[in-house]
Amino acid sequence: MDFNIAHEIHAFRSEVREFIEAALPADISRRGRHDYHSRRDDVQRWMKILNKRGWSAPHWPAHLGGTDWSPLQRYIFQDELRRARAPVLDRCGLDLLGPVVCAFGTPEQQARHLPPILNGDLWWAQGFSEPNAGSDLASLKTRADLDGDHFIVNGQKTWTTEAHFADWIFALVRTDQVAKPQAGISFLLIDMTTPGVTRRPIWSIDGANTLNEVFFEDVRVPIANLVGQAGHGWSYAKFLLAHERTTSSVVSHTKRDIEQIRHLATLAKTPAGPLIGTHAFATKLAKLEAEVIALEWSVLRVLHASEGDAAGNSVASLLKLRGSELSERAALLAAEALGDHGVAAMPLSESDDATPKELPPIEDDEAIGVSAKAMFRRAATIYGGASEVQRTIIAKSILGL
Amino acid sequence: MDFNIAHEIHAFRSEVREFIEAALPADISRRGRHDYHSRRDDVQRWMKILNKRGWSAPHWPAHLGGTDWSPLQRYIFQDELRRARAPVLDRCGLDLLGPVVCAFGTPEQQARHLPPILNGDLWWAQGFSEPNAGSDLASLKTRADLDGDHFIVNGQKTWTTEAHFADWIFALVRTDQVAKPQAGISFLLIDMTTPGVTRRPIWSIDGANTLNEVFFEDVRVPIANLVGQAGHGWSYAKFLLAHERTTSSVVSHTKRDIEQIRHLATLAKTPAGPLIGTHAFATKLAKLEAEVIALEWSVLRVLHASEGDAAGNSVASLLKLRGSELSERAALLAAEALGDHGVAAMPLSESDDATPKELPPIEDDEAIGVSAKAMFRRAATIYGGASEVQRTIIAKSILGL
Amino acid sequence: MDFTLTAEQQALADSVHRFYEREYSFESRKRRLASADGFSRDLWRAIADLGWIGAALSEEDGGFGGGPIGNALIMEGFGRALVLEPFLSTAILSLQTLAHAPCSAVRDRLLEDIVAGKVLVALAHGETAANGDAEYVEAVAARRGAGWTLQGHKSLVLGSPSADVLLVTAKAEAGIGLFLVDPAAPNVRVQAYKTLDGCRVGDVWLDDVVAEEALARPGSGLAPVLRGLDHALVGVCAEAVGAMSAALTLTRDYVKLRRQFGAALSDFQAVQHRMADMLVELELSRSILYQGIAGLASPNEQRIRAISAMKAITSSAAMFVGRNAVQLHGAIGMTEDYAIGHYYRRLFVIAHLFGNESAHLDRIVRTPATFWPAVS
Amino acid sequence: MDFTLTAEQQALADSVHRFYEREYSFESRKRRLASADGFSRDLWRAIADLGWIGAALSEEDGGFGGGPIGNALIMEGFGRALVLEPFLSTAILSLQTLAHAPCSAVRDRLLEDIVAGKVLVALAHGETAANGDAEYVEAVAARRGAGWTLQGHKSLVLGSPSADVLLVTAKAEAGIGLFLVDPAAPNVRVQAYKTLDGCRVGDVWLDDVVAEEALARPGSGLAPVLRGLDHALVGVCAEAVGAMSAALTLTRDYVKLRRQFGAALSDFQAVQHRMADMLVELELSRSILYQGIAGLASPNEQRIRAISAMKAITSSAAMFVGRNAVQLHGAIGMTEDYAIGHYYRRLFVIAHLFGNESAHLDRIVRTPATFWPAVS
Repeated sequence: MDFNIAHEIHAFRSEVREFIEAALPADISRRGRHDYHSRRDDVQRWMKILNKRGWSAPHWPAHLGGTDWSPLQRYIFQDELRRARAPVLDRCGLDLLGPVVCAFGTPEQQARHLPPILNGDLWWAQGFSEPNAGSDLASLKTRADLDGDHFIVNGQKTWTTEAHFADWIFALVRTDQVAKPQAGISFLLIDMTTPGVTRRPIWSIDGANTLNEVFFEDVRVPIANLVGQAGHGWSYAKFLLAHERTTSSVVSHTKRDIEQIRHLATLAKTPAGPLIGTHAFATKLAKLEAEVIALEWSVLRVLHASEGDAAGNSVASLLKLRGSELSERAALLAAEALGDHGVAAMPLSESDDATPKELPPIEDDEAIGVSAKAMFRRAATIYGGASEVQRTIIAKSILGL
Repeated sequence: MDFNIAHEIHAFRSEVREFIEAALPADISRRGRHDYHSRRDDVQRWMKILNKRGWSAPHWPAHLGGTDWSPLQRYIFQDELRRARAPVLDRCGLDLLGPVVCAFGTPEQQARHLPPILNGDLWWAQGFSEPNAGSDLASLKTRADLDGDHFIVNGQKTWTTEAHFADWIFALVRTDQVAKPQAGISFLLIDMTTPGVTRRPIWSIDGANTLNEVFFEDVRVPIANLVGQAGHGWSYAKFLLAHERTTSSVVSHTKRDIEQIRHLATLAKTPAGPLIGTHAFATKLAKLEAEVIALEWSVLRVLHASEGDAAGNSVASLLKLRGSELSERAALLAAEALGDHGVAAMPLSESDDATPKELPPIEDDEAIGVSAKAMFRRAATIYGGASEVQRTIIAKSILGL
Repeated sequence: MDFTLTAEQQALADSVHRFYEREYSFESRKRRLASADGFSRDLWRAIADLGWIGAALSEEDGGFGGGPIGNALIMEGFGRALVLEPFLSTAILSLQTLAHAPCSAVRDRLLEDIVAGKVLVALAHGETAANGDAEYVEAVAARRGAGWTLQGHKSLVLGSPSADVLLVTAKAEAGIGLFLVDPAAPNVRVQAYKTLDGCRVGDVWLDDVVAEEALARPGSGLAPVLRGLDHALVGVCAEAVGAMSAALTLTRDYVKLRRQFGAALSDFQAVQHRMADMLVELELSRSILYQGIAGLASPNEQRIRAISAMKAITSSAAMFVGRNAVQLHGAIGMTEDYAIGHYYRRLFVIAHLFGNESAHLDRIVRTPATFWPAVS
Repeated sequence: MDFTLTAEQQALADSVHRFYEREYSFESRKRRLASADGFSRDLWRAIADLGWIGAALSEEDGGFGGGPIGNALIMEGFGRALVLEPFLSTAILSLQTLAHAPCSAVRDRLLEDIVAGKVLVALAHGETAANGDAEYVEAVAARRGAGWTLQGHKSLVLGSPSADVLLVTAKAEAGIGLFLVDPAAPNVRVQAYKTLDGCRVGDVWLDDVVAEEALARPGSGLAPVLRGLDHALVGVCAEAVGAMSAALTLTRDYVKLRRQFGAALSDFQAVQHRMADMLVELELSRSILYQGIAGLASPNEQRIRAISAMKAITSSAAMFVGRNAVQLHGAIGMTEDYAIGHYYRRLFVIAHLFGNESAHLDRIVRTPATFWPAVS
């Protein structure tokens, strides 16, 4: 045991920080202070800049466009991106699909699909959940029937993040109606412009559209778009979900929230001076900070643990559970820092030309998006395995109950 | 709906308050400020005083030594007793056994057993729980076999409150080994001095002995000591447990705790003045107070509801759940108000001659007993139906889940 | 003391129930929310015709003498159905402020017009820097001739985008006064926006605005506003009780229906226990609401503590029940198309309105009083 | 950074494990607790012989250079078994205070004797009015000839009933000094009592007590004590991690065994989820313990925040895990005869020792620093 930080790690963080400071365009950086869903064109511009530096997918294998950074270095990179309020990258392509194609895709699939992801040219959506198959994916119904060299896909996906942006979707589909539930599932790449694909936006309580329903009606998908072996989709999905053991802690996001809260509470006036100086608020922030520090050191423990390390794995399972709770708490505290205007809806349109309308008088970029974020984060303990499911996993797999 | 307090209620409270102020002996009152298990002789002296006034069991029928007070008046009476730091009366005799004997006892049983309870002459213990029948009473094993005009009792009871004091015990025993579990149980009164009865004290983590194990080995109990019908013990036990719908909120105790906390925190010094003036402590106390007020108004709702009133009953079920939580919170906050000395053990012997030994320098009567109380109250959410059981009851019986 | 409804109260509650059952389908509410006002002026007139606006007011002020319990019954029902009409801002906050203001011809006429549903009034009192301190006012009033000029910025003014009249607090040397301002007058700017639940509110700027009349002269303007706020706090807490109650019912129905891993959600003990805790929070909120109503009649410090205890408990309960109602619904609870998300957003707004939990705990701390409450 | 034990660290941890497995049965601990000292002097000598007292100390101070990680490993093991010997008071708090005090012949001799297990030392620093403020001292030091006279009252002095030497802080004009006091000297009164977990502590009164030597002269006495406290805070937090871990294991074993309503307690989802939350609290405490150890090497403000964040989190976790461990045991958890109640009482004491959660959050609030912690 040794908790000193190696010199190279310091140097690496400096290198990353200096690059981002120099490379992040000022207008994107300003909009990043809004701290809400990033605009697609901002994300794309930024991904091209990162890609030029070779840093748009550090966690991919180096020969496929990634890096050979250690888990700690990758964490620091993400941490610095959050700190600089850079746009949040296309997670579906980079973090979810990418590693699967790297590991199980054919060389042709890798050559065709990976470069546009790295460069932000093409965007992906994840088509897993269905109306009656949420946490319980094995019961999914969307079917893909072979017809010559094509699959014919029919069915419906829901809670499809970013599908309104997406050019492509990777979907779990049932290719074998007879096999046991999990064995009949395959992993298929589908061009969203194929005839028969339609989408319906789902508006959520933060006033935004990030989720969608996607319908498939006799959609013809070339057999070449099957990833890996037919019937093995389930194992690729598990691989994908297990790939990043610390991302679900969203700890860098929450650290960025804390800086935002401190900023807003320093600006906020009260009869007794700035809000940050009032005991009630300062104490809430101090407690949140302490909890985030504990979370971050839990992340560090996992980053330094080898895959097979029992202690490391047992910590990994709590990162989502506690990280999502803190993530919502932070957003609620940020809204509280806005005082009266913390209950104001501040809709930011996702389209490029629209600007916020009917805003309350907000004097600081950081304040815009805060109240919507507080609503959006209500979902943090729901998606990606609800807290109730996480607790059961911890009880059964770690405590052996 | 009308939330004004009737003039007669004000007058009643004044009458009670004035009586207690005049009648409560000064030395008992002083020891009452220790706020911990009362000494048996204090309780007995006080019960005789109350009995002379006719007030030792207000909830019994008037013709058997009780009063015809309304539930609200009975609540106010208890509230004033707590406020005055009067000794806590013999609950087993007055609150648990008494109502059962009043309702189901023979005239002979009533004549023999009720007066000594009213006068504090004889003390009772409750013999329900057994090592393998705690919350799940139907599985109790202690047996009573008929032998002429006596039962022969064999078995073991545990968690027997006050059994080390008790002259008598009322016990659930199995008189029919063949009947269905609940149907074979009878309600029996047993003189603790009968040969074959032995007790073993259970010391608890507050350093005190209030719980005991009681063993029965061929104990001969006259058949005249059977309450009501053989095999109906289960229904008497349910009657007994349901008798007071608001007592389990212990709200008057917690109100008294809040006064104690304020007193202690006013005495406690900090670098910034009295502890009560520090924002962190004052806020915790304010929050506790607000929660206790909400609890007390829930008690008032139940007191004013008729037995069959659905709304009233649904509130009754939460009184124990939330009341026990607040009870422990209050005790923990009182210990916090003592600063360094809040972690000090301050054992008060239950025997009449012992005085506290090896105490930290405590300058105020109110402080003695506080830390032991904090430990004792850890049990508040366990006894009388653990919180987990209460939540299930609420979910099933009120929410219909 | 009596916790059961009188025949009159029951009739009012029933009438409110019939009103929202008739008028407040999910779809019609959605349409109303999307309209320019964010509510229906037709329904407002209907509410006036039903006699609810003046329900709480004394008969000498043109009301029906139902007192705060009447308002609480209405607001609880409105909370259940997420009613949008400006009852809180006009019929409680503004009306009660006026009712406690010194008598004058203007005041009496305004009261009458409000009760008749003819005018919508908004109280422009809160400011961004107040941080939940109801007595804090920075806006300034200066004498000009027979009238006054006002200068300041009022935030989160409920009902202001649709108001015909603004009641504005501002400070002169003698203290805080209460002034009548026409929102269309020169130098008044109302910047409308929506709260998270979709309701329209506004910030109000006064830049050298001429106010002919002082409803209450400097030094006597704060007291009626504080009484108006007391009543409004009771009103939102009653609304919260209604909204929590509806949210709990929706959630119960959902978890009994929805199946996961081969069982109904309601079969899971974690779901059962969470819902039990939600019920406890709801019932404690109802209890402390009654306590708050009783407290309205108490002398100053006792009243402040009673009202703030009520709001602190209710704010915390509203967040707990709202957040968990969405949690137990899962992803569907996050959508616009499902009612539960609307309840959460309203509960979130209520939790923060007129001071959040912290602000009211602070107010209790600042307002010492002897403790041994309830029936003493 | 490396979170796995080195071979040496593993050897130390194993040795601690063997020690308490051998010496700390429930019954032998009970006997030791009931003895006059409340611990065993024989075992203390054994601990000294094992080289643990000086484990953390630099080699120039006669130690083994294991640093705070060494102490944390020992304290975690001691927490698991509720070890009673005065490691925290003598080997961490007093020893680290001395190690950070100015060099002197007295200091060096004392260090040597402590490490050898020859003397028991108690730091008499805290006072009742400090309310968790480690820098607050009211006790007074006045010059008398070549020495000093001391006046004051020190509360909850760990190890004082058995101490051979007291280190006392007191304030003169130049600031706080650190003085050597013989507990048997005239005008020193040690009033011994027990903490809730049965350990012996004392309050110390100094009434015109003559101190020949100042270990640190007025103005330079606080710094070494604060460093001593930093190390002691890491020590109790490590102890808490050990005690929570043992409490969780005991509870897991109990709920798997104990049956109610026809099923093992561990089959109930409410029990499973509660235990999951307990595990989370434990693991977060372990994480922030490591952070606290790293923070010992940081400059002033960063160190204070790191240490206080650690104690705030750990105090809260200790109460949560301790309270729920008893809850899940039910009535049996409340008894002297069952181990879990002893763990709860120790965790309760730890949660309050050297400042509770509130005190350390206050300290964070008073100590501003830039945030973006960990590997920056």
